[in-house]
Amino acid sequence: MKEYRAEVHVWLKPSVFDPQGNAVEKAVAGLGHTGIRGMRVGKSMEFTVEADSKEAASKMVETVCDRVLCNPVMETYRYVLTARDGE
Amino acid sequence: MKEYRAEVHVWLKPSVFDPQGNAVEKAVAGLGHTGIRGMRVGKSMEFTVEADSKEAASKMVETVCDRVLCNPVMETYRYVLTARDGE
Amino acid sequence: MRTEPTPEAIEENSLYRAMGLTDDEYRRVVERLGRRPNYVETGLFGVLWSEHCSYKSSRAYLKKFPTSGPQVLQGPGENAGVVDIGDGIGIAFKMESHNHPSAVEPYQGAATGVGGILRDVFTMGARPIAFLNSLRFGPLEDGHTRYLFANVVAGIGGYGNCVGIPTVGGEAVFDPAYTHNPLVNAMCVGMLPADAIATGAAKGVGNPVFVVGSRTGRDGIHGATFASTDNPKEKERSAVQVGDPFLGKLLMEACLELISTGAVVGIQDMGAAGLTSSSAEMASRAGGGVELYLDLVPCRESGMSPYEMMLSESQERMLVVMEKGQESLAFDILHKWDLQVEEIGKVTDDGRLRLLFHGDVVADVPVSLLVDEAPVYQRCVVDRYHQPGLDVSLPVPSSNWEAAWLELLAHPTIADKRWIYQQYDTSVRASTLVGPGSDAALVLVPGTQKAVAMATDGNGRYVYLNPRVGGAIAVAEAARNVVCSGARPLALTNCLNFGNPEKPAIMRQFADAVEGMGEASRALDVPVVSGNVSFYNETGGTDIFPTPVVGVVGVLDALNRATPSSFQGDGHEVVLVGVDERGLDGSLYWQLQAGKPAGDAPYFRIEEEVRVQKLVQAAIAAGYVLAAHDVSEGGLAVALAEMAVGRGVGVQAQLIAGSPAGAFFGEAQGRILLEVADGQLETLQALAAAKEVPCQRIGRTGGAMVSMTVGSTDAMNVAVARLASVYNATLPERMNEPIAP
Amino acid sequence: MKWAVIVFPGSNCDEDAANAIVRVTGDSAVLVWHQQTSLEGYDAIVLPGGFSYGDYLRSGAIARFAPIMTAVHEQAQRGVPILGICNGFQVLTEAGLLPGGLLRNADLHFHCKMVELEVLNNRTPFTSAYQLGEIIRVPIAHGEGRYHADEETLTGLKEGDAVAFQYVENPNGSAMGIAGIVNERGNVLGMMPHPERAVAEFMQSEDGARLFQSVHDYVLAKEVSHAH
Ligand SMILES: Nc1ncnc2c1ncn2[C@@H]1O[C@H](COP(=O)(O)OP(=O)(O)O)[C@@H](O)[C@H]1O
Ligand SMILES: [Mg+2]
Repeated sequence: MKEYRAEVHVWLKPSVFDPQGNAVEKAVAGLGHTGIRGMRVGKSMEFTVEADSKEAASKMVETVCDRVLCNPVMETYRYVLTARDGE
Repeated sequence: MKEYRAEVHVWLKPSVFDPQGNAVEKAVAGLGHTGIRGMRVGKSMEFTVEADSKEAASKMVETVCDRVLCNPVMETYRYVLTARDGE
Repeated sequence: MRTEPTPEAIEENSLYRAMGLTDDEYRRVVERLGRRPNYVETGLFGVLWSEHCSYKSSRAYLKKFPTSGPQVLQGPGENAGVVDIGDGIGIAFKMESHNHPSAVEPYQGAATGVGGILRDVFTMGARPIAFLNSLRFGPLEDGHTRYLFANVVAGIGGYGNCVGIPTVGGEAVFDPAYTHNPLVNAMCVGMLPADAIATGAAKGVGNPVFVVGSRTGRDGIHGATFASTDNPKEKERSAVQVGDPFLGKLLMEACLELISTGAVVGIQDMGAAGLTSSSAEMASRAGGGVELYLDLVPCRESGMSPYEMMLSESQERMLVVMEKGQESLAFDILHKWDLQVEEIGKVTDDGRLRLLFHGDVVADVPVSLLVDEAPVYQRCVVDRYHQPGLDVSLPVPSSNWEAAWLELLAHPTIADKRWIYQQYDTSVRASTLVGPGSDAALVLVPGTQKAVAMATDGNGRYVYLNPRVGGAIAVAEAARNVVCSGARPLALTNCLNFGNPEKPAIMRQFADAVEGMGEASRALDVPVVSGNVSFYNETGGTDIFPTPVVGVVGVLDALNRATPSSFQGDGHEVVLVGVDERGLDGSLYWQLQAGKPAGDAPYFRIEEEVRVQKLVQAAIAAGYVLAAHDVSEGGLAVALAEMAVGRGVGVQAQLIAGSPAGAFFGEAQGRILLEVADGQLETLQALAAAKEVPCQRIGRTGGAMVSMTVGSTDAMNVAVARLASVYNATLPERMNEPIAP
Repeated sequence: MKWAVIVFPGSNCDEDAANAIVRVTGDSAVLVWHQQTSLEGYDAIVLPGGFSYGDYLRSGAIARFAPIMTAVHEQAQRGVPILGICNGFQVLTEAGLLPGGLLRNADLHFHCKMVELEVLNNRTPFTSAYQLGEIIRVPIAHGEGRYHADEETLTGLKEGDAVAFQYVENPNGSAMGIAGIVNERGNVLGMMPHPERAVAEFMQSEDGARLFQSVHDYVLAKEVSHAH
């Protein structure tokens, strides 16, 4: 068994309005930070995966994303997987 | 002016209890996915920065993180900055 | 921009079908229009003629509801109904379903449901004062059901708590019939000056039309059409939206401020089918037309087409018609609240909805054709409803009464609901006299000695067993709960949650349930002032229990008559008002025994119900009722236990011999338990005799036990503390198990 | 005396707080819009509960930049009593007027219910009408009330007698069961429970009334001593 570190980022689909991002962008602009646009707020998850291979680990991450971490009705995700002790 | 894409990840400091991470880990385990541990849930922000240079953009991102996006009492952040049209 | 199909192509390739029109409906549009509709126009008809917007299957039946009375200030047809509670104060209220979105994205689905009903109420010019919610889920043993339930509750709280309106009541029922189709119905109640009701009519030729609130994006295009289908994949496409309670709160404050200036001619929220339904319906109410310049609509995304703008269901938007010359008021107030506002059109008198974009007319259709001439279907209906419970054979009941009692108390439908309502802010606005946990909630009316009472009820099992009786019971029970709180019921709103209306048996359920509801609301004098229909609650061919949910609003005229539902102390008389009927038809007890609903709907006689409710009102008004609680799910045994656990007061009850099971667990309607002070028994009995209502003393409060004896042999005797721990443990324990998204 | 109740976009207990003040003390309470820049002439300031800016990002995180907050800082410096309730407490920590921060409740649920609090310090302008060690009943209604601070800060709070209220039964996982704290000078109090919802018999508790009364008495006593 090897250990991998997964970092998953879940975002609202581009077509779905993101009230948080909208409010934060307004606040940031209100503070005088011009030049910051298109703010979207999402979720990140970081965890350790135990698997036999990077492929197996990827598969686990994807399954967990599809089933638990992300609701495909309005969200999408991407992830990065790195071997803990170098593969 | 150039455009950069910033991706900021804000996490609770390791010393702070993360109940969301706990709950998600439980849900994942409940579905029979063993081998996933140490789940931490954080926030991500993605936005476009307009600045003269990558250094200037970095500075902007850091200022905004320190002032608004992250509360250093309980959170830490890291970010990735990429040029929109290749620098 | 992508080019849109031509009118010819729409017809040739039957593209209208994907836009929600049947072949017949399309032909009718062509015929009435005298030409083929273009793409945008076809879209307008597709959404406005959808079940969701046009009520095409239900309209013919809904006409049977009584809708008027001296207490009614505004009946159905506006965004919410309004009743008069005296002192120049009107109460606006409405209930709405968000079943389909909640099934695919429970948190946001529920949250946006609350947001939508909130807008319906403040649109009337009413300051929202309370939320209620009525929920149905499958059994909590299932991890996915726990996920849905947990997130629906969180979503309702997430929106309601943020906008600062207390959630003061509701119900939650758990039954396999709802496993694949949870029901999420939200109700909002608001208060306004009786003479200042704002309406949604686009009156006054030349008056400017504004869109205010959020920008328009590509969200939920076709939500209304897809809500009316049973294909789960398609339901999913009714793209779920993310609720923005913060914006919702600002919009509420801004609109109330704007309406209070008196310069608003008409206002309507943009719910299903967004700009299309709001503009067409506002024009229709005024008997006029509206012209919109779509280039001016503030959009969130670039390159949006007229079609997309008209069908977008972006949340937190309103359409407002202002008096000409008063435009600046709209800008000042909306900008103060940091909200988007844009003048996008004007009121006309030519009876047409005309849309312009880049200087071209992109749609031009008669408003009456869109709204008033939407098809009405006399859907196929079976002649007689086959009552499914009459075929069910029952296992021999065990005489271990105490075990059955505890099982009922632990059933999630009956068990204590604090796990739910402690996640709701129940006391913000500092006006909650009685929050969740009692038969009906009571919210104070500032500056008066009055409170508004409200309760929701609707037992789908009863309706399934006997739609007509079950429909009547839903109305009677909600009114009865209001009566138990000490108040006088005034009017009702409802959500009719049913299966697929294209099935003749489902339409029979619907027709009969509506009939029964109408009868009961007439007899009890609680007219219907608003409501909503949700069809297609089916998955894989299985329909939910037909579930009309009724929300009754009443008034408590004297605060010192507010009546709790739990025993107040030792040594008081306990009286059962209403007939001592012991049938077990439709009871939860039988369902648990047989594994499915059994028998007919419970015993119910509307004349008796009316007399019982009148008697209890009179007794409470006379001032000697210490507590009142109706007998409902779980029967007398559960009702007594509930009254006992509230403040930990025991009771000894003795009933005459005859059917112990029925005495304990029968759910015959029209029964209310009263706690009266020592020495008041005769007064109550005299009053009951005069009003021809059976009224028997069944016991006394006191001690640490709840005991019930029927005749001389059958008895149950359990400590109050034990009952309480069973009653309180269920939801927290079940919800402690992992969820499965 | 005159109170200011700050209204941020998304505040929703502003009127409840003003009504409670008027009911308990008979003082006047003015709702002050977040865009204002001065708090001159107010004897006490309340940051009310609610969801300022939707509590998006973090509760209180955006409100702290509102124009009025500069004035709040000034008045804090001058020793004016400042009371942050629920969201107001969150704003005060985000603004650095009180140490620590408030996180999501440990069980992730919003909790609305009556709770018991122990009064740990009754020598503040907000708590003088309570007995030391008294148990009072005040409702909570929050989803993010888990008080957090590092060890050093917590020790400082304890030693500096800065914990004004402690939960008898910790509902949200707060460090040291903290329900409310004061700053070093004692003139800024932040608390998660809602005293404005415990000022009348029908609210099931009137224990919150003495908090407003304490502030009222404190301000009047100060005025008298200044006059002498
Ligand atoms: N979903 C809910 N939201 C808020 N309150 C609820 C909800 N479900 C139940 N309650 C409250 O719990 C109490 C018990 O509910 P219920 O058993 O349905 O009462 P009844 O039998 O009198 O209709 C009521 O006060 C009700 O308002
Ligand atoms: Mg009841």
